[in-house]
Amino acid sequence: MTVDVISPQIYLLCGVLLFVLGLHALVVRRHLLLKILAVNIMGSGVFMLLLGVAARGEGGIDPVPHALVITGIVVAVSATAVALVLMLKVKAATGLARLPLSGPED
Amino acid sequence: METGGHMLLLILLSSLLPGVAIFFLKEQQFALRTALNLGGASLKFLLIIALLVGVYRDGKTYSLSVNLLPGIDLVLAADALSLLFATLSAVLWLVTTIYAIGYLEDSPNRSRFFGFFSLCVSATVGIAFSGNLITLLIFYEILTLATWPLVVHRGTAESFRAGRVYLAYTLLGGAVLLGAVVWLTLLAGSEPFAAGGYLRDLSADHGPVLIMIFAMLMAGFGVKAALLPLHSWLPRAMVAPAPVSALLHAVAVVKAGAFGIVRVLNDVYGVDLAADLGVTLPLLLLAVLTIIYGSVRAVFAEDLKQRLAFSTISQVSYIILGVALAGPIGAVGGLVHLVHQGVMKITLFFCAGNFAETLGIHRVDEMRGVGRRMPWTMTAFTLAALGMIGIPPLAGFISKWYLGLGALEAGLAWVTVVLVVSSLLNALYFLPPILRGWFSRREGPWPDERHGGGRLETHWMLLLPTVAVATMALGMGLLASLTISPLYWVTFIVEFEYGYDHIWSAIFEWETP
Amino acid sequence: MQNHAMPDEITTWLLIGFDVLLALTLLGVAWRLLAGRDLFRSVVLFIAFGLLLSLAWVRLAAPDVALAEAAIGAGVTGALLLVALGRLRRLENRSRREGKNT
Amino acid sequence: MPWMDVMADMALAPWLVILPLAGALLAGLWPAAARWWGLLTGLLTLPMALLLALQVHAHGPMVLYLGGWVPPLGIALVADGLASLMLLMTAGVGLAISLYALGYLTGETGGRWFWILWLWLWAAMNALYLSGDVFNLYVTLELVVLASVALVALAGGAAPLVAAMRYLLVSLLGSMAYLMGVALLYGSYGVLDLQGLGAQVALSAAPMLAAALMTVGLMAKSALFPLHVWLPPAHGSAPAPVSAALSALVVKVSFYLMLRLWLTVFPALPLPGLDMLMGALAMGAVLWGGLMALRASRLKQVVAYSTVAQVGYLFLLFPFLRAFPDGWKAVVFFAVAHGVAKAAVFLAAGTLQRAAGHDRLADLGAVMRGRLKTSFALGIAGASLVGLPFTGGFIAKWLLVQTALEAGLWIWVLMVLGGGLLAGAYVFRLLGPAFQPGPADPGQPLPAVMEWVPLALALLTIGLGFAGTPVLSLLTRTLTGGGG
Amino acid sequence: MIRRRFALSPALLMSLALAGLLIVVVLDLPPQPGLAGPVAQAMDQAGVGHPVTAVLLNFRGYDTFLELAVLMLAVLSIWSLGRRDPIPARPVQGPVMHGTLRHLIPVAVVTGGYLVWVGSSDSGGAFQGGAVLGAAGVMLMLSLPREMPMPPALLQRLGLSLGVFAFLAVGTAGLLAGHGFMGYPPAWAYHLILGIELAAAVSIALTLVLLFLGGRSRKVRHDR
Repeated sequence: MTVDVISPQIYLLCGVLLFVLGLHALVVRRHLLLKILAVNIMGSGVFMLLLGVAARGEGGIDPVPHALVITGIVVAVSATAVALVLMLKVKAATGLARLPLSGPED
Repeated sequence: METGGHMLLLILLSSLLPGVAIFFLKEQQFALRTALNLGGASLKFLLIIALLVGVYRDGKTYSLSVNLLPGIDLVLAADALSLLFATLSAVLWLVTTIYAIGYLEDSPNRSRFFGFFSLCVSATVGIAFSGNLITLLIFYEILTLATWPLVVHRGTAESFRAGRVYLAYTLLGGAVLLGAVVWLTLLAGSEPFAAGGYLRDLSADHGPVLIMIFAMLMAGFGVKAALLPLHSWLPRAMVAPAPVSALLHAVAVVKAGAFGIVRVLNDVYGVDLAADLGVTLPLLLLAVLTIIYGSVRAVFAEDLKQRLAFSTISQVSYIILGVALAGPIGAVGGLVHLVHQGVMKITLFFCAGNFAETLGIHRVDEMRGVGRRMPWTMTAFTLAALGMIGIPPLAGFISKWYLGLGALEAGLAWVTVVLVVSSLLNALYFLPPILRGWFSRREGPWPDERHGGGRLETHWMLLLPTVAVATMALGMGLLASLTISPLYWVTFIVEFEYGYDHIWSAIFEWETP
Repeated sequence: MQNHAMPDEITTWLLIGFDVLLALTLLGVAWRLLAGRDLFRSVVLFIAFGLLLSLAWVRLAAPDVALAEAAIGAGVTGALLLVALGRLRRLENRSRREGKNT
Repeated sequence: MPWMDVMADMALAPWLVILPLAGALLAGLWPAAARWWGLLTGLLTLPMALLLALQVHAHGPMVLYLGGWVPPLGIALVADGLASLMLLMTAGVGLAISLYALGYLTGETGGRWFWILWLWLWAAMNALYLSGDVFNLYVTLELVVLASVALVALAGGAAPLVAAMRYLLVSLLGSMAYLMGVALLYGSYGVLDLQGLGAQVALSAAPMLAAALMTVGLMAKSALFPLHVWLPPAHGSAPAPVSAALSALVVKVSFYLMLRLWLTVFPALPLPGLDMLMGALAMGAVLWGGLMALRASRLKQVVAYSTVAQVGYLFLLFPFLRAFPDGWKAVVFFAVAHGVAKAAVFLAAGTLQRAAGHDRLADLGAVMRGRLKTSFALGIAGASLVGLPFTGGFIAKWLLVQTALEAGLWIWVLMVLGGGLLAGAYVFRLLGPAFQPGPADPGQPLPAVMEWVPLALALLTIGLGFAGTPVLSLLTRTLTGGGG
Repeated sequence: MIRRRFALSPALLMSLALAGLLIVVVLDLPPQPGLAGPVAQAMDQAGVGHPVTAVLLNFRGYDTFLELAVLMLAVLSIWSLGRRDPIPARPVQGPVMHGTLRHLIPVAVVTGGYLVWVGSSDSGGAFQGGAVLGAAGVMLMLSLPREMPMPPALLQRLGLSLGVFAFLAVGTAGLLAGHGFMGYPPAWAYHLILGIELAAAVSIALTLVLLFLGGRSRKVRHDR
């Protein structure tokens, strides 16, 4: 029974750390591609948390978080695809794959 | 409560709808615009007369309320004080409209001008008929919105500067007022105006708060009434065309402020409560300071319109002085000055406009010999100025007489000294233009003579209103004892407000010791 | 967790050890890919991260999620990233060439 | 039990999702006819929203279990006072935007994509307003973000693209924080529906952290100072209908969600400090947005910065909520009043810009004089932004001041009044050019709808000035959580 | 190098603080039953045998519906941003890789189809199946020396909308037939779900490929 108790905890911790790691990178790193990767890592952290919670459930494996995570993965890939295309457009328009530090006064 | 509400609405719409229609007229549609203007103004005048007849002969009550928020209504109601102010507005609007049509002949953007002019009058009448503090606040703010375009009408850099100052003052005043009204509504609910006020029950628990709110209300209304530290927008606003100055000073803006103060003192707090709270004396002192300050500045102002503007600052505070004396006789003096000052000041502004428009005269020292060239206008000017000084039996004398009596009644004899000093100062700044106009001889041409020839000294649409208001000013003084005079009317209001049955006897006790 | 037929001590500790190792690897890979300087390496590491993640999902008894992760999270996202990176490079080269020309 | 009878009169709520979504799908399939699908959607959705609001007002909140599965297993659509008010505002402003776009977007200028994305945005917003499930809200939120990011980027050019990218990243950050909150809530309580969570949430670490994460995440999405940087450049060259949709509607979405969470899920949580933090940011927004609006030299920039300022008021929600439970209603009324007025201002600005061929404030005088209807729309809606009487803005300002005073929060009274002064300064600055001397010139010929729609919206702000009582009474039909 | 990038800064301190908070909270999460119980109870009315599929397509079908909408909207957003560039120099290179990929594709297609079908009773389902199919499509794109010609725009749009449309149609039909929005008659639930799954899988696969391509097709004949 110990596996059932300890393993989810490990993944819960790991998920939290992934989330914070991604968050930090999202704030600190300036290249847009890395920012997009960071968002994905954050998302993975949350998914891990959800699945950890599902595995830890008292009444057996909880299928609802599984469904949520599948939905979440699809949403994440959609957002990533849009972000990547937008990044390329920004690069083409400004020559930079970074955000300018201050907002341009158009 | 809904009896005859449509009448009040109709009075508002009689200037609002023509105003909106005028906006969309082409610049060249002179006849239609004039018809709308005069039609609206005349209709409003007639409606007000009908209202007066209804109230005084048939004893009807008129009120209209529209729900705004739970527990808060927009209330229009006609009581004696609102009728006084509304009548003043309607009459002066009619003459000012005629004057403005003549004054602005051939100048650009007239449709816009008359549109906002009408909105402005609608707001003023709305202020007059406001049945509670919130309604008053609403129309007061609308007035700000409607007068700004008139102040910046000429579109020069100077008028935009004046407009900015005007906005800064009035919006700030409006914000303070909003805070005060919301606060008061939270404490006391949205009560209708009531003679003697409706805050008596609160005073035990909320004394300091009521004082604070009173101060905020005075600050809010004081901006438009040009009370002392808040006055400096007014002389700048003189860049506006003369009819605007006339309307701003005589009726709309300045009077709206004074009217608000009267309302708060009489019908929200009640004079007794205000006196108990100890707020009337500071207000009185402020009014006295403003009277002296305005007069002194007027003495040193060389520009005729500037001189009139400072005179306004001074004279409007007479009204506030009157109600701040917290006695019935003083109140008669103050309220009657609301009318008297309005008519006299509009006469003076019309005259100043005539001088400027006909001969290009802007400064006092340019007035030499103008009496010979424009005798009618100069006569009107003289009548109104002498009235302002307070020469018996002109209208201003009546105001000052009652103010003086009121001061004695209130045991503040020193106020009479102030009144005398102020009258001397008035003489000091009004006599020179009169003397120069009549008795100096002109050498050389006029600064900018535009209206040469013709049988009349200037355009008839300028002259007729001037003579009309001057006659009125004269009549109000000479015929003060008639039952249709403002004095009689004001006495009636004050009797009601102060719960006196025999104000005349109270007055006669003072008159015949 | 799944009910194992033989919940004996060794299996338990092996499994826990595996979980700890997997979690540390995931964190390490995430760190490297976010902190790195070479974008291509980051992208490749991200694909690896996705595959490792689907292993973790299997360990968390979520085979459906593991499938989706492998196909979408690692597969499609990885392909998207690679193509985007290629296009980015091409844009860089183009602007570099234009920079030389002017 | 799962196949529960659904009240016959409940059938309205799903149509508010189905209609715009069907419109969006059809517009996507037949882009050539996209504008007509858009118009049809608008014309059908507004009466639906109106009926729903009337129904909610008459019968109270309505809950629909999708597929008959009762939460916590299934997802519920919740149509209560707050939701139906937001739906109604969206429908009203949305119809106006659609009508305006018919005239504004002609020819090949990317009009088709506007219609497709705009209908998607509309569907997404409606779905969000009706959703009663924290995870479902996440999905709808992503829909809103994707549609609005694409709309921002639609104008092309460096500034809008950078703005869109910035907006997308900020939004994704917000979404992830929100999702983390969802995970924490599910981990604590094992349910996802708002009511179920609200019944269980009690004062403890996990829900407090979840509340903080979700609030901050949503704050990032709603362009609250200092995360507003993307907003002004996004409006600079965006088509007028897009600007109107973003400023009037999209900004309100995350505000709504935040409010919904605090009303139903977290009422048991006091978050000391959060109200002060939000209040301070709100103050910053009002001051900064107001000052920037005073400095900006172009019409649409002024209006965009005005949005930055006015978003600040929305975040008075937190101090107000902390002070007493009913404090949020004033803020919601403000949100609605601002939505209508801001849409009117942006659409009017678009008309003037089209007519003049530019939107440099200093040179707009002739066109403003030449297009009186539009100038009036600008003036009236501007008055509503300032909070001058007979407009919704005045009632909103009154309610805000009243609420702040009632709570004894003087500083917010000062903020609202001072912010009104700043708004007065920049609104009258907008109107100034009309009063400069010079000729009147209507400029380029424009379809009549581009003049009438802003005017109609401006008149609607006057209508809102008299709608205080019905709106507040509709808001009393709002489901709030409790317990814990 | 790494250390410099994540140097000590206010951001780092805040991240560490957040991490600390989250760890404390997460380790302290109370045990709760979750929704396993309610799902198990409702399985006999779900129309499918696999719990995850039941949650995805029935209990929380609305989520899935909106998720399909997200996918479709992502493609539309990308299309609205402009036309796509050609896919750059093959990231996957070498004959061996190509050969491998080509052999993998039929396997992936079969796997994907199987997954869709099996989803009703076991692990698998529309998303997983669609994803595998989509991944196969992406691999195909990567392995071909030139870009694969895409079907005409209208067909693309139709395929793209298929999933959302099927869901919307079934959901609305339920509403009109008195089962409520998103409600299935229990007797038809299995078939309706399978139909939706098929439509969704096709849409998902196509969407993933289109996301990968990024941007509208370069032929000027369609659109505008």
